[in-house]
Amino acid sequence: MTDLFLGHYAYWAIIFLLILGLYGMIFKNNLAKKLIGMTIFQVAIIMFYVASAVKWGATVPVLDPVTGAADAAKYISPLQHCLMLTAIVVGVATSGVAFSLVIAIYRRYKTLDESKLLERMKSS
Amino acid sequence: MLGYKSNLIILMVSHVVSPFIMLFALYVIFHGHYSPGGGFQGGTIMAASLLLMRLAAGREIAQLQFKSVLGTPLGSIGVLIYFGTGFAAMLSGGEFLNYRFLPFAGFTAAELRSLGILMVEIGVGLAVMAILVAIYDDLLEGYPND
Amino acid sequence: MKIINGLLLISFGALLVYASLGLPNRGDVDAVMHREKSPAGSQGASSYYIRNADKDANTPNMVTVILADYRGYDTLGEETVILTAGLICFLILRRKKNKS
Amino acid sequence: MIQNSPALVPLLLLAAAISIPVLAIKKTGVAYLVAAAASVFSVMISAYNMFRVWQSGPLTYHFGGWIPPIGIEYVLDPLSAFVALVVNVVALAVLCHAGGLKGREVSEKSVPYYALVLLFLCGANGIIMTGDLFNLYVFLEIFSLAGYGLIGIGEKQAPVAAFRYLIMGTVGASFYLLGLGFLYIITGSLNMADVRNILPLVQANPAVAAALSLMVIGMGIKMAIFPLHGWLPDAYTYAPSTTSALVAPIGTKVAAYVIIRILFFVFDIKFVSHTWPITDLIAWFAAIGIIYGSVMAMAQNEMKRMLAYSSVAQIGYIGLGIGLANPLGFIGAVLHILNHAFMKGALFLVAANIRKNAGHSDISRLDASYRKKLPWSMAAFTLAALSMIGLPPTAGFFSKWYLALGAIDKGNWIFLAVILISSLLNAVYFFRILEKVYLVPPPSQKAGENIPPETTKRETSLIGEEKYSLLIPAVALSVSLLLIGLWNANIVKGIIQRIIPLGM
Repeated sequence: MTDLFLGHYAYWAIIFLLILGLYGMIFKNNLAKKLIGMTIFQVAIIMFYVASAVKWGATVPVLDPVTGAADAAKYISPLQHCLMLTAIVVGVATSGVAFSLVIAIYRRYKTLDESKLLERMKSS
Repeated sequence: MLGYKSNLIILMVSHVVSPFIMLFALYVIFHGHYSPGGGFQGGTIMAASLLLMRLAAGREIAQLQFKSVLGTPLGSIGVLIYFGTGFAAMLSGGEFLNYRFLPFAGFTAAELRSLGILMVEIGVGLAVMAILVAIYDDLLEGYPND
Repeated sequence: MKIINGLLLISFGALLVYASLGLPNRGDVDAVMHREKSPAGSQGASSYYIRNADKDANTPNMVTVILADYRGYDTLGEETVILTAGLICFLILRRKKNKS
Repeated sequence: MIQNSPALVPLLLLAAAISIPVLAIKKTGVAYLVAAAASVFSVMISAYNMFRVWQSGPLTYHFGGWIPPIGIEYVLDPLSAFVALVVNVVALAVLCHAGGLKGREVSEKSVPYYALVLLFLCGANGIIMTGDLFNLYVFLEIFSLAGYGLIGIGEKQAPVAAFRYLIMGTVGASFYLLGLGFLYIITGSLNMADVRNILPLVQANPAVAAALSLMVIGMGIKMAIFPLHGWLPDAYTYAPSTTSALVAPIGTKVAAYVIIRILFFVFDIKFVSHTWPITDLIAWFAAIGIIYGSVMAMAQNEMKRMLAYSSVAQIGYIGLGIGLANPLGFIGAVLHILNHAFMKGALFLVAANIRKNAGHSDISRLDASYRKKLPWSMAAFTLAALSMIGLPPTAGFFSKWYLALGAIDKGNWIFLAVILISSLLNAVYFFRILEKVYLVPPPSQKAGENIPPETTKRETSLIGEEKYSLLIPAVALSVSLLLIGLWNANIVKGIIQRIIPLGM
């Protein structure tokens, strides 16, 4: 039981973050808050990948001339870090696009509140 | 522009700090082979230095440093560097992005790959820097100030 | 509607917790993804990268080698993503020149 | 260069897209030319790829020369080559049409607009051809980001629609990424073929089922399968005409293709239909979606909106074919990807023509004068509508035929009833338009002020005031529907039967 907990508590914390982000996206009325939820969600996924790359007793994936490269257990898995570099940039790009859309919406309707927005969309 | 007021101290500090940030960005890009770092990280830091000047001196003055018009074309050029590196390898007989086939004489395969990685990282750094600044400029320009 | 959304959220969490029970312990060196050979006998990618990155590309930083060489096409795609974002901001927000 | 041909289409589109901002820095007109040329070449190359695959079997391409579990590979089997060809042909038609529109709705921003169109296509091609699960995510992001941008440039309400699409689409892509994370931890590989080999050995793990569910839900959002379709109607309605005609046929089909890939080519058919029966779930939701989309389409007054809801219904057909998980259903689904891409392309192009001519696309304001003004467009519309309804010589009939056979094969009569009822509903909402166009007399001259003056002026010209570039793509797409219908046996025998996944 303790073993299970120690091996998984990081995943569970990340699952909490994922739910938090999804909650923000579904339940919040303000578009900017939805965006915050989206960012939390994406960052939680990045943390999930990075958390899974860990090996106990291993070092960062930069070749240490003393350790050598013969034993793969001496370095944490570099693949997830590389994938997440990509995912981070994707996240930045998405939030940039989202902000530009939010600004375009605000420019046209002068509000970011979803219910007000729907009203103004109908009236125009 | 959003009640912007010039503040001498901020301006001076940014003036002093900005070149050092740029230098550090170059270090991060070029030292990516040996320590954590590389194109993205360096490009972001470079963009941070440019954005610092935009925040401190105002967008109009900061145009002297980096024109907003340049953003998208420069980003394109950055991607083109990456693409061109891969394509050069493809033209000289290998697969796309197979740096071993890069047309430089007198290098071993591993060295060619190292060189290819460097070229690619420079392209990435350029693109990330230019696009981040361009996004910032566009977001600012689109701000509903009327 | 709110109740349905709440239930969906809870079931999402439950699914993830259920899935997480199947994951190997964090930091376990013997986890499948860290092995030399996958269960089907193919080369395990992660350990291959660790052992051969410096040999293949003369570069000690394994993440850089994966990023730009082994999986370089991903990085090209991902640079394209950020270029796309720049183009979209340009498309949506930049106003006509004669107006401003 | 020949051995590089599998990778050439996405690379060509990418190169064209990134060179547009540089080339068009002085003259903005260059942008369209580059886009059109790239599209023509992409059709040629993908046709060549299709030919090569048809002759010599699946092709693989290893980026950077690294063998698959290490590097990224492209896999061109008959399925991916076929879907790529369909996507590129539809895109070429839409781009020809866009030349006729002269970017009316995107005014001065044609440079980023056409660059984004090319990036959208590049993303679609990359998704279709890739054999690597993470590479798929990256290209999915290019594809969907470009889609958000292309939609967000439209009418006044467009940014709101695009924002909603962005939130839902990002959730979808993130779900996919999360599922991929679970899958990677369990299998230690990102390559589709490799994962397929490893999965049977680790299938008992609960994380595998969760990964499958997350990936399918994520792609289901992109595909707009019934309960996840919320973003689609607004997005298609408020987007510019070119975007609607591009995103509607391509966007959802690519996601459907990914679902097919994941369900049948990464996971095992037994696993997805028995151990963790997600295909049944897909089939039931798809069946509800077929009815729901058709009913909603009947209630709409705006043509683009009606077509959007009809898309929800048609996506349901594809989902149903996937969910049946038997060979006939699979054939129906793949054939419907082809048919629906062509039908929706033609219909949205006609909608664009109507919008350009009349300035609106309200169904209630249509009348027989539109048939006189736009005879060819209306003929194309009629043909495509008949195909949507599923009348025999047209293509739409055959995909429904295979789906019905699949439903019978599965012994599920409810699905059969759904297919038949929805055909009737389709007939109702399309004949509503056809009736107006062919039977309702135009309003007398008193109501003439409704018609913009520019359109009344040239009423005497031979083919109406349509330009050839506006006309030919729509007509060509709908005529090809007839041809697909006639040659459907060849397509099914020559291509689709070769790709029925193992064990189905």
